[in-house]
Parts: sequence; C-alpha cells; structure tokens
Amino acid sequence: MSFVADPVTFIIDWLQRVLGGWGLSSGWVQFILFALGAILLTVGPMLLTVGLIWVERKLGGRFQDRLGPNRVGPWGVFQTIADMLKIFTKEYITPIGADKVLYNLAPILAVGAVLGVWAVIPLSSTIFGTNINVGVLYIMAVGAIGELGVILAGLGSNNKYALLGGFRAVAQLISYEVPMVLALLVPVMLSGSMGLNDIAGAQKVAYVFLVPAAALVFFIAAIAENGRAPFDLMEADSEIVAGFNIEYSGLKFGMFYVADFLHAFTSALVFSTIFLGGWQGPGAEQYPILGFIYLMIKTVIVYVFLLGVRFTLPRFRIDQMMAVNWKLLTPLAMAAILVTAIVDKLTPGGFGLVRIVALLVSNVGLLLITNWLVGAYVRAHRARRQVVSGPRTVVVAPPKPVSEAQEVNA
Amino acid sequence: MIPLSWFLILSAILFIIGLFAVITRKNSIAILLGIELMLNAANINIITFWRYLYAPSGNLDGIILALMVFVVAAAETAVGLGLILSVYRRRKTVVADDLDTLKG
Amino acid sequence: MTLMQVIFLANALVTIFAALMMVTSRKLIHAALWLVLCLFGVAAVFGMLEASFITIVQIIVYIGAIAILILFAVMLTQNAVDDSYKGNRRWLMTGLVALLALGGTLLALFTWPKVASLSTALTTAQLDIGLIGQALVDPQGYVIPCEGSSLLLIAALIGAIYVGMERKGEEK
Amino acid sequence: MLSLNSLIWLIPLPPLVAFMLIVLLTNKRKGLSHWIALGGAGLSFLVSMIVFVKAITTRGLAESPLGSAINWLPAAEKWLKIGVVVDPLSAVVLFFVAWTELMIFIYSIGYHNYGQPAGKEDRAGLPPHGAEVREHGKTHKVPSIEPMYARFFAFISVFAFAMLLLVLSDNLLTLYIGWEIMGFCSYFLIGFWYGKDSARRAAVKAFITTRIGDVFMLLGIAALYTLTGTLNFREIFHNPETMSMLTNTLSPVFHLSWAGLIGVLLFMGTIGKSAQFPLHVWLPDAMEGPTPVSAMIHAATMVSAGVYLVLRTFPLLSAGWSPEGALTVPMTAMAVVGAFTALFAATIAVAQNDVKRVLAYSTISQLGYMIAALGIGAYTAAAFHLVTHAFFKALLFLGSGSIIHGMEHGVLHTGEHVDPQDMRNMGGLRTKMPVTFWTFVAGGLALSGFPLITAGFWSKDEILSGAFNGGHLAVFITLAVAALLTAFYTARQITLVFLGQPRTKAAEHASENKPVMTVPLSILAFFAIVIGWVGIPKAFPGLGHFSPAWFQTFVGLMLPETAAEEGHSPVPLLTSLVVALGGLALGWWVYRKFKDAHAKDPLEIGVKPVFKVLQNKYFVDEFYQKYIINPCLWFADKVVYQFLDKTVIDGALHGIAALGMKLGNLLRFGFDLPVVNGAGDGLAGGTRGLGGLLRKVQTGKVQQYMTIALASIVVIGLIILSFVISS
Amino acid sequence: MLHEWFYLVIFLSIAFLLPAAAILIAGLLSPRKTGKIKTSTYECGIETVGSSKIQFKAQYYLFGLIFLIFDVETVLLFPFAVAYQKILLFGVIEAVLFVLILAAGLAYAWRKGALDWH
Repeated sequence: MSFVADPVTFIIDWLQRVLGGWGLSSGWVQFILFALGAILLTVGPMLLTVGLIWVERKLGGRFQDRLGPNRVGPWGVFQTIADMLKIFTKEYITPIGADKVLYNLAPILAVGAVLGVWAVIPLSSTIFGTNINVGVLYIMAVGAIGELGVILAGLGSNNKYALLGGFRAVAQLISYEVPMVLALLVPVMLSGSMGLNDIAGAQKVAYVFLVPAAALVFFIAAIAENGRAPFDLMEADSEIVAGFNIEYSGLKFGMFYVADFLHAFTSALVFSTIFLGGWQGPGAEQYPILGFIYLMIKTVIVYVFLLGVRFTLPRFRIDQMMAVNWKLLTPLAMAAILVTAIVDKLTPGGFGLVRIVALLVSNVGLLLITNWLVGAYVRAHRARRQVVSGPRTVVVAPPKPVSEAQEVNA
Repeated sequence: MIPLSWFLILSAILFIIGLFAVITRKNSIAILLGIELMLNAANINIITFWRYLYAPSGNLDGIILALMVFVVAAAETAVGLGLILSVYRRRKTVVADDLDTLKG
Repeated sequence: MTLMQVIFLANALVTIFAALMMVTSRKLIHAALWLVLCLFGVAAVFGMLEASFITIVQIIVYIGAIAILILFAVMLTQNAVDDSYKGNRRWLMTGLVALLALGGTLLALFTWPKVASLSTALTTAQLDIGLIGQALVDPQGYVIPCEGSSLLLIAALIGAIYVGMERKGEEK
Repeated sequence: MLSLNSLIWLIPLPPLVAFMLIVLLTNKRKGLSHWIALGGAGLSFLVSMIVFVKAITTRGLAESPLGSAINWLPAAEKWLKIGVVVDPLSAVVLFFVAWTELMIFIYSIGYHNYGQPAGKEDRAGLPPHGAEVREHGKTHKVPSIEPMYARFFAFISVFAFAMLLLVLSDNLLTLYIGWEIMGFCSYFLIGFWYGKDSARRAAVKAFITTRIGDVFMLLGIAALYTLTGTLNFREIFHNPETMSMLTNTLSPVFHLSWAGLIGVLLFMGTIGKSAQFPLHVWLPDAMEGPTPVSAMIHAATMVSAGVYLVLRTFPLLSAGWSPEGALTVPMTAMAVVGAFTALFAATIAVAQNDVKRVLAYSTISQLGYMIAALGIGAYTAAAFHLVTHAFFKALLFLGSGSIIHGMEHGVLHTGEHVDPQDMRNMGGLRTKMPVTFWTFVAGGLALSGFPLITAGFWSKDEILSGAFNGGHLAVFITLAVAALLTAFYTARQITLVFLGQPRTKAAEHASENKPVMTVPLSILAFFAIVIGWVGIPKAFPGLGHFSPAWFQTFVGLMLPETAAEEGHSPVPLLTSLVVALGGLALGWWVYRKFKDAHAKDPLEIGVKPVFKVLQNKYFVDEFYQKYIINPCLWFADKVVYQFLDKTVIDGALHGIAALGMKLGNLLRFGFDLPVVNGAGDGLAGGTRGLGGLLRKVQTGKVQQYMTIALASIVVIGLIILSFVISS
Repeated sequence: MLHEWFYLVIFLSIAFLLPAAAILIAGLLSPRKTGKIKTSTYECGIETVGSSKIQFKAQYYLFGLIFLIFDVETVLLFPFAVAYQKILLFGVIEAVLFVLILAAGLAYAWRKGALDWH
C-alpha cells in the first residue's frame, strides 16, 4: 500500500517498526500508538473548531444579508484566532457559593463529550479511531455525558437562572435524544451492525435514499441536541439570560462555545457517516484517503445545510419544542422503525431495485401521512380555540392565517 | 488475569455499602440511591458469573438477566421517584422516618 | 500483578471510594454525583469482563437516564431538609451489622470451590451483539423476558405518570 | 255365610253397638237413645231365642256345642283363641238372661218417666224432683224425666253386652273380661246419681269389694293358664290327662292339689261377685242406684255371673269327687259358705224396713242356696234354682220399683216429706196398684217356694232333696231354716206393703203405673210360675212320672259321669211344704195388725236386742270399717305416705339433689373457675401480652424493618455457613 | 476486544484532559481580582430575589421519566436491530409488538397530558 493511497496506515506501520526497533515491549508500542492516534483525533477537531467559528459567522452573515467578520485578516479569517486569544486572557469569575468541583468540571465534560464522538467515526475505510461493535450506542453514551456536563453547570453555579436554564436545557436534550436514538435504529437494522464503520461500509446506496423518514428525524433531533437554531432555547437571550453558562467567564465560557460549534459539525459528520455513506464514494476502497475526502465533502454539505436551518428558522417556544418532539418526532421515528422493519423483511434482500423502491416509497408515504396529520391537528386545535372566543357582536376582522410558530403560549 | 474472587469481593463490598446507605440515610431519595448501588453490585455478580462460568459455552443467560436488571432498575427508579415526589407534594417531607402511618 | 489487575484494583478503589462518599456526603446532590462516578466505575468493571453491550447499556441507562432522573428528583424536592447521616442514631449499629454481613458473605465465598478459577479468552463471534438480538426474539430463547420487560416498562410508565402528575386538586 | 255358629257372635255385639251409638252420637236425644238401646237388646234377644231353640233341638249338645273361635293374641308359637260356645248350661242361662234384660230395658223407660216434662231444678247427677205442671188453672207436681236418661240406657246396654259375652265365652279369659266390664258397669250404675254422696260411696264400695274377689280369681286363671297352657273350657275339662295332672300334682299352698287351689281361688271370685258372706256388704248399699239397675245387678246378671262361673268350672272344683266320696276342699268351702250366707242373709232380711233392702238380702240368701247346692254336688238343682231365681227375683225388684214409683207419685201429689221406699209408710196398696200387687204376690210366693205352682218350690225342693239325699244333714237343716225365714220375710213384706190400710196420705195417693212398666211385670210373673214345671223331677210322687224332667236331663248332659241318682225319701218334700206354708202364715199373722207408720215393728217388740242386731246387719259394716278399712287408711297414710313416701323417697331425692348441688359447686369452684376459665383468660392475657410485645417491632419506619431483616439474614447466613464449614 | 476499549479509555482521558489543560493555562494567564460585587450571583445586574432554591414544576420529572422508559426500550431494541437481517418474520413481529406496546405507553402519556409543558 503506497503512501498516497493510504498514508495513515503507512505511517502507523512505519512507526510500529521504529518503536519496535527501540526495544519497547509490544504493549507499550500499542499504548504509544493509541495515544498518538487519540491526540491527533482530539487536537484536530479543536483546531478545526476555530475554522468552523469563522465559517459559521461568515455564512451566517451571508444568510442574513450582511458581511460577517472581515476586519481581522483577509475575509476576517483570523477573527476567531483573535477571539480565542482574548478569551484565553479573560478573568475567571467564580460566583460565591458555587460548588467548585461541579463549576469547573462542567465545561470539561461538555467539550470532552463532543470530542468523544470522534473516536468511533470512520474517517476512511481504514482510518478510524476504533471500530467497537457498539459504536452507535457509544455515541448515545457520550451524548449522555454531555447532558451530565450541562446539569453540572446548572447545579454548580449557585444561580437560580443558571439552575433553571440548566434543567430546561437537559429536559430538551433528553427529550430529543429519544427520537434521535430511535432514528439510529433504522440504519443499524439495514446494515446489521452497530459499528459505524460497518454501517458506512454497508451503504452501497446511501440510507438517505432508503429511509428518508429516519434521516429527517435524525437530522431534526441532531439540531435540537446541539441546541442550535430553532431549538436554541438553552442560551436564548430572550428566555433565561444565556441559560446555564451565565456564571461562566473566561475560557470556561469559551469551552462551552467550542463544544457548541464542534457538536454541530460532529453531528453533521455522524449524519453523513450513517445516512450519506460516510467515506463511501467511487474508488474509496482502493484509496482510503479518497474516502476521507468524500466524507469531508458530505459533512460540509450537511453542515452548510445545518447553518441554513439555523439562520432562517425562528426560535421555538419551549412547550412547542416539547410538543414537536413528543407528539411529532417520536411517533414518526417509531412509525419509521415499524415500516422499515416490516417492509424490509417482506422485500428480497440485497440492494435490489425492488427493495430500494419499496423502502423509499414507504418512508415517503409515511412522511406525507404525518404532514397531513399535523395539518389536521393544527386545524382542529385552532378551530376549538376559535369556538372558545365565541360570538361577539363586535365587528371582527377576518382571522389572519396564523402559522403554527406564532401561536402565543396561553 | 483477574481471578473470579476479586470481582465477587468488589460486588460484596459495594452491596454492603448500598445496604448501609439504605438503612442509615434519612432522605428517601438517598435510600433509592442505595438501592441503585445494590442493584449494580448484583449486576456485577451476574456478569462475573456469566463471564467466568457460562460465556465459553455460548450461554447468554447472564447478559439477558443483566438486561432485565437494567429494565427493573429503571422501572423501580421511575415509580419510586414518582411516589417520593407525590408524597413530597402532599406531606412536604421526604424523610423516610416521617412516613410511618403504618405504625402498629 | 499484570496490567489488568492493576487497572482493576485502581478502578475498584475509585468505585468503593465513590460509594462511601455517596453514603456519607451531606448534600444530596453530591451523593447523586458520587453515585454517577460509582456507576462509571461499575461500567469499567463490565468493560473488564468483556461484556461490551452491558457496559455501554450501563452507561446509557444508568448514567444517561436514571442518574439524570434522580438529579431531577433531587432538584424537585430541594426544599426538603437536607439530611445528614450523622444525625440519625442507628448508623453505628447498622455499620457493625453490615460489616458482619460482609464478613459472612466473604467467608461463604471462600468456601466455594470455584472461587479462584480464571477466565478464558472469548472468541469475537461470541461477543457479537447480534447473538443477543437473536436470543431476545427467538421463541426458544428469551422472548418472554423481552415482552415481559416491555409490559413492565409500560406499567412503570403509566404508574409513574399517574402518581407523578399533579392532579388538579392539590396544587399547594 | 251367616251360619249359625257365626250368628252366635251377633248376640253380645248389638248392645255394645247401641252403647257406642248412644254415647257418641245420640246422647242429646232421649227418645232416640232409648230406642237404640231397646233395638240392641231386642236384636240380641231375638238371636239368642233362635240360638236357644236350635240348641234345644240339637242332639248331643254337650259333646259338640255350637260355637266358633278366632285367633286373637299370638302367644308364643300358637295363637290364644277366643270364641263363643252354646252348650246346655249356657243355652239355659242365655234364655233367662235374654228375657230378663229385655224386660228391664222396657221397664226402665217407664221408670225414668219418659215423656214427662223436665224438672226445673233437676240437675244431672241427682234423682229427678218432679216438675211443676200448670194444667187448667192449678199447678201440681208431676214426676220429671231423668236428666241423664240417655246415659242410663248406654250403661245398661254395655251391662247387657258384658253379661252376654260372659255367658257365651268358651274360655276363661273372655269370661273374665265380661266379668270385669260388669264390675265396671255396676260401679257406674250404682253411682248413677253421682250427685248423692251415699251413691258415690256405695259405688266405690261395690267396686272395691268385687275387686278383691276378682284379684283372687285372676290368680286362679293365671295359675290355670301356666299349668295347662290354655284357658279353653273344652280343652281343659274334656282332656283327661290335664285333669289328672291338675288333681294329682300338689300345689305349694296348704298341700292343696292344683285343682283344689284353683277351685278355691275361682270360688273367692264368686264370693266377691255374688256377694257371699265375707264380701256381701256391697250389695245392700247397691240399692242406691235406680231400681232397674238393682234388678239388673241383683237378679239377672251380676250375681248370677258368679254362680255361672262356678257352674262352668264345676268339673275343676269337683275334680276327684264322686257322689259317694268326700267333698273336695272347694266343694266343702262352697257348702259351708253357701249355707251360712243363706241363713245369715235371711235373718238380716227379716229386720229390714226398706222394700229394696229386704229383696237385696233375700238375693244374697238365695245365692247362698245355689252355692250350697253346688257345694254338695247338686249341679242340676243349682242351675235350675239359678234360672227360676233370676225370673222371680227380677219380678220382685221391678215390682218394688213400681211400688216406689207409685209412692213417689203419691209424695209429689201430697207434697208430704216421707221416704217412698220405707215399707212402714206404705200399706193398703193392693187396691191402688192391683197389677203390681198380683205380680208381686206371684213373685213372693215363688221366692218363698209356695208348693206345686211356683217355680221356686221346685228348684228349692230339688236343692233340699239333693242335700238330704247326699247325706249332708247340717246343710239340709240350715237351708230349711233359711227357707222358713225366707217365707216369713216375704209374707211380712207383702202384708206391710199391700194388705191393711194405707198408713200415710202418700200411700193413699199412690197410683198404678203405666203399662210400659206393668206389662214386663206380668210377663215375668208368667215365667216365675211356668218355668218351674219344666224341671219337675221324676222322683216326685204323683206328678213325677208325668213330667219329662226335661231340665234335669238337658243340663245333666254337662256332667255325663255323675248321673243324677233319684232320692226316694219323702222327707225333703215334707219339710219344704211345711216350711213354705208355715213361714207365709206366720209372716201374715204377725204383721196384719200393723197400723201405725211410726209404730215399732212387732218383731222389735218381741225380741228387741236380736232385732236391733239384725237391723244393723250384725254390725258387719261397722266391723269392716273399724278393723279393715281404718287400719288400711292408717297404714296408707302413716306408713306408706308419711314414712315411705315422705322420709324415705323424698329424703333420698333431697339427699341426691343436695349431693348434686355440693358436687356442682365443688366442680365449679374447684375445677371450672380456676382451671378452665383460668386457662382461657391466661391464654387471652398471654396473646395480648405477646401482641403488645410485637407491636413495639411495628414501628412503621421502613429502615428499621430493613435493619431487622438484615440482622436476621446475617444470623441465618452464619448458622448455615457454620454447618457448611463444619461438614 | 480489550484493546478497543483500551483505546477508548485513552482517547476519552485525553479528550477530557485537553480542555482541562486549556482552562488551566487560561487560569494562569488571566488576572485574578475578585470583588464582592463581581462574585455575586448575576441577576441581570439587579439584586438576587429569593433563595436560589426554587420550586420546580413536575414536568421535569415526567419528561425525565418518559425519556428513561424510552431509553431503556431503545437499548433493548438495538440487539434486535443488529440481528435484524438474520431473524425471520416472527421475530420482527415480536419486536413490532414490543414497539407497539411502548407506543401505547406514549399514547397514554399523550392522552393524560404528561407531554405538555405547561
């Protein structure tokens, strides 16, 4: 295997030979290699985040018809570096009565959890952190640790609003984890294994085209998990003063910020691995490095789409958000599982056209039905409320078509 | 390799600590914590026995039992906390000793 | 002392320390968090026993769901008086009884013949999660516990909701 | 099917049916009741006449008597049979019983003033006092009807049934049953007017004295049954080996043979029933009852039943006796008792003033005659006398009833308070009551034995000749003297009642009774005369060889082995003539000048102390009262009641009760309270204590339960462990 | 099998150490002037009102509860999903039944109004 096709494995073999030469025991060699790999996969994303922040602010501006950062360096490229330096030198203000251990542990957990995901993502057919056979569940577990971090932040910073914000955030996170996980079930069913590498490898045809319903649910849940865009209630200024990270300052606050941005990119990465076939692409097997490039392209596309959603849709109210999750996404996810389970079993195996079409049709059908149901529910809901106001002789202007988002919370 | 006894010792210790917590703690949620700990100790035992005695023969009883323990633990915590909260809502107390209306 | 044994001992120490702290910590939140740490320790033990599925489930279910639920409960009943275990009078006596029990179990343990048996390597085939999946749904296998657990879950759900929900009557 | 034998059953039953009907249904309607009674008596009379005629015409009636028997009581493996039999003896007795009872039934209709108005103050239980009748302006008292009219007829019907049953029964048991029913009826009829205290006492007296006799009789019957296993006359008397067994085996009592002993016992029954010497006291007092009853009891049935018993069981009594040989013990007893009673009763009769009491004593003496005749073996003579006596005695009694009835009429008429039964208040009634006079004279002459024409002469003569010929001179003399006295008091009675002038106004107003009373009297008078001619003995000089002596031959069949030998001496004939005519003349002569109702009796003037004794019936009643009744009462009161009942039995009971109480208390306080209650309470207390103890464990604190559970698990674990380690 | 978990342990420890190190360095670099006002709890600049312990509504518990039940459900479903290709239609129906039962649970919660955030 030449360096070009698969540089990473080439380097690993080379290193092994070098360290072996130094007379270290194989255990230690293994340890060093693992450590090196781990460092690469943790520092890489941290640095990547810097670029991401810039991209996000630039694109955000563009979406909202404004320039975005362009002062520091060409097109404002060094803007984030400047921010980073600033943040590094900011003073740590820890509120009195705050629980030292929890207060400080929270940001670490938040970032650690997001970084943890990178361990299992197969960057290319050969390059991956580790292909444990419970990969998908590992992602869920790491997600749980992230929630824990949020709770610690809320509890630690002896602040009523922080506490309330923290718990609200956790409530949102755990609610949206349910549809996400249910959606993940479908690709696992199709690919027959939980290891992300196997899932990516099994996607001769990207699962988005096979089970679009599950993909949609996962995508929406992922956005909610990040606490971004329509679901960014956590640090929404209008609600509870920046949520749980009120009392944080300096780099601790920065860490939350990094976690936030990195989480967005990571979920895009996971989405593309699981639903877009990850490193799948023409010639990916022969040249693993190609797989990595394909993965990056897909992830960027999904990331951009994420940002699109973030900068266009207005913020959900908390009860609407909960309602969307429990009354729309979870039932939809369950329905998706049931439909795919039954349909896939009825159609012949392999990636035959029949199976693909059947699955596609069933999922699209499911989506249409849900859309119709939601419409009916909203009409019924509004009709009932309409009656409540009852007949009043006062001349009433014709009722404006009220969209679901603007409903004022009773 | 780690002999079987070490695991059992660890689970015994954890179990006893859990038991101690259940008996001495006044707050009923603390009691629940103790119960959780005891359940975990039991789980360790189950998996240990599965791993050392039954895994080579491909028998999956241990795993399934462990899963069941998880399900039961989850259900128990859910209902337990529900009860504690409703008691708290009505009696404004979660101290186990206050709830002694069944006194003989 | 192989590496594994060292790791096991370290992990065991951490877990036991966490458990003790959980029991003795005054504030309930700390107790809950110590429990979380303890659960991580237990997950590590499962990892050492090569029950990968159980490890990950432990983390997801216990830490991911139950711990959070407990934290919620703690927060919901925060106004209740914080209890200090020192205050109640029986801890010394129960402590002794507990130790006695521990001694008894350990004694029983050592009388058991297979106590010192060592583990044998497992083939990857045996570790495949699919086997569990098949077993769970296979009528000869464990379909009854599986369906039973679903019934248990729904029962718990309905029960907890019924008990937990504030009824109109008694918002005080 | 109604063969003659089964017809016999019909004789006794109609009166019983009549009794049932009267008692149950028609006791409210007097007329209907007496017709039913009459019907019953009439029917049995008719059937008995038919049977009598048949019996007379059949040859060899003794060997094969008419009759039938049915199984009655299952006795061991064979049945005890009862049945009816008509042989020469019972035929003859049946004849006179049927006739007399019918006459009495007819007579009593008149006697109880049927058709008269009911008295105002008449109450059941007391004789009627007469009724006020308003006829064309003036009220005068008229005899009122008997309030318990139907009851009277019911009882006499039962009485008739009993007598017929006794006569016809072929075994001792039914005979005894009839005997007892008659005793029962006598009690009722004597005590008919139970309102009167004297009637009640007389009834009790009659019943008890006859009872004493009956007890011994029952002993005899029982002995007979145990020995022979049967009570049927034919099976015993015509069975040679049972007869020889009875005569030869000695009974434990006085070395009497069994036959002798049973004979004596049965004879005692007769003494009681036929009022012989020791037990005669009840008969005179039986006059308390209405006259037809007295007639019934003392003439036709009751007393003759006793004699009939002896006649029926004569072979047993005379077992081992032959005309020449010595008399058997029972026969000597009979002879002695009979003769003595005859004389004894005759003497008392002479001193009596009550018209019925004289007849009572005369009955006792005549019965004495019959018993004495049987005692000396004059079987046919006794039977013949029984028949003739029944007729003229019934006649005399009904006559006296008619006299009393007439006198009552007079008393009611004059309102004079005088005893209608006392002969001294009467006199000169022959013009007032001619029919009663003539029939009464016929009866009197028959009783005293007026020669040739009256039946009494022939039967008494037979007895006297039997006594004389049999060589029993003592018996012959006493009977002769008795005959003299009989004639005397009969004449006395006739002269006092009928001859002379009426001594009281009531006597003047006495009037003749209605034909319903006088017709039976005349019929009986006819029989009193005619019946004698049937039994004229062949040995009688003159008429003897003409008469067929039918009676002797007919009744003689009963005792084939003792052919009646003919006595040839004229002495008994002469004595009877002398005695009869002398007595009559003497009686008439003494009492023809008796004018004053309150004057002393000529005899009294003559032999005052003797008269006084006779009047008071030799003070026998007083003697009994003092020496038998009072001791018994004393014994009953003091010994049985005071001592036995009070002290012994009550004492024992009280002792037992006291003991029980003590024991109860002892148990209660000794065992029940301390032990049983104690245990119960202890248990309850214990459980409550335990409960209290356990309650402490239930603290309600969950953690405490957990600690206890843990502690127990540890303990158990250690124990098990110790076992595991040790093994 | 073990070396995979080994790798993960190392990876996670590094993942947690990196931000810790960063914070530590920032801590060293940043000035430290604590003032009473500065360290008081931040109430949008105004004085804090009431105790920091506030009464929570029951929804938190309910949502936590439902999440717990569905979390356990999903965990149990994963082995089925993994073995999905290998099992027959019968197994699938059982899994479907499993999901339907819990869907019923969700319907109950929905009907009882436990899912609304009020």
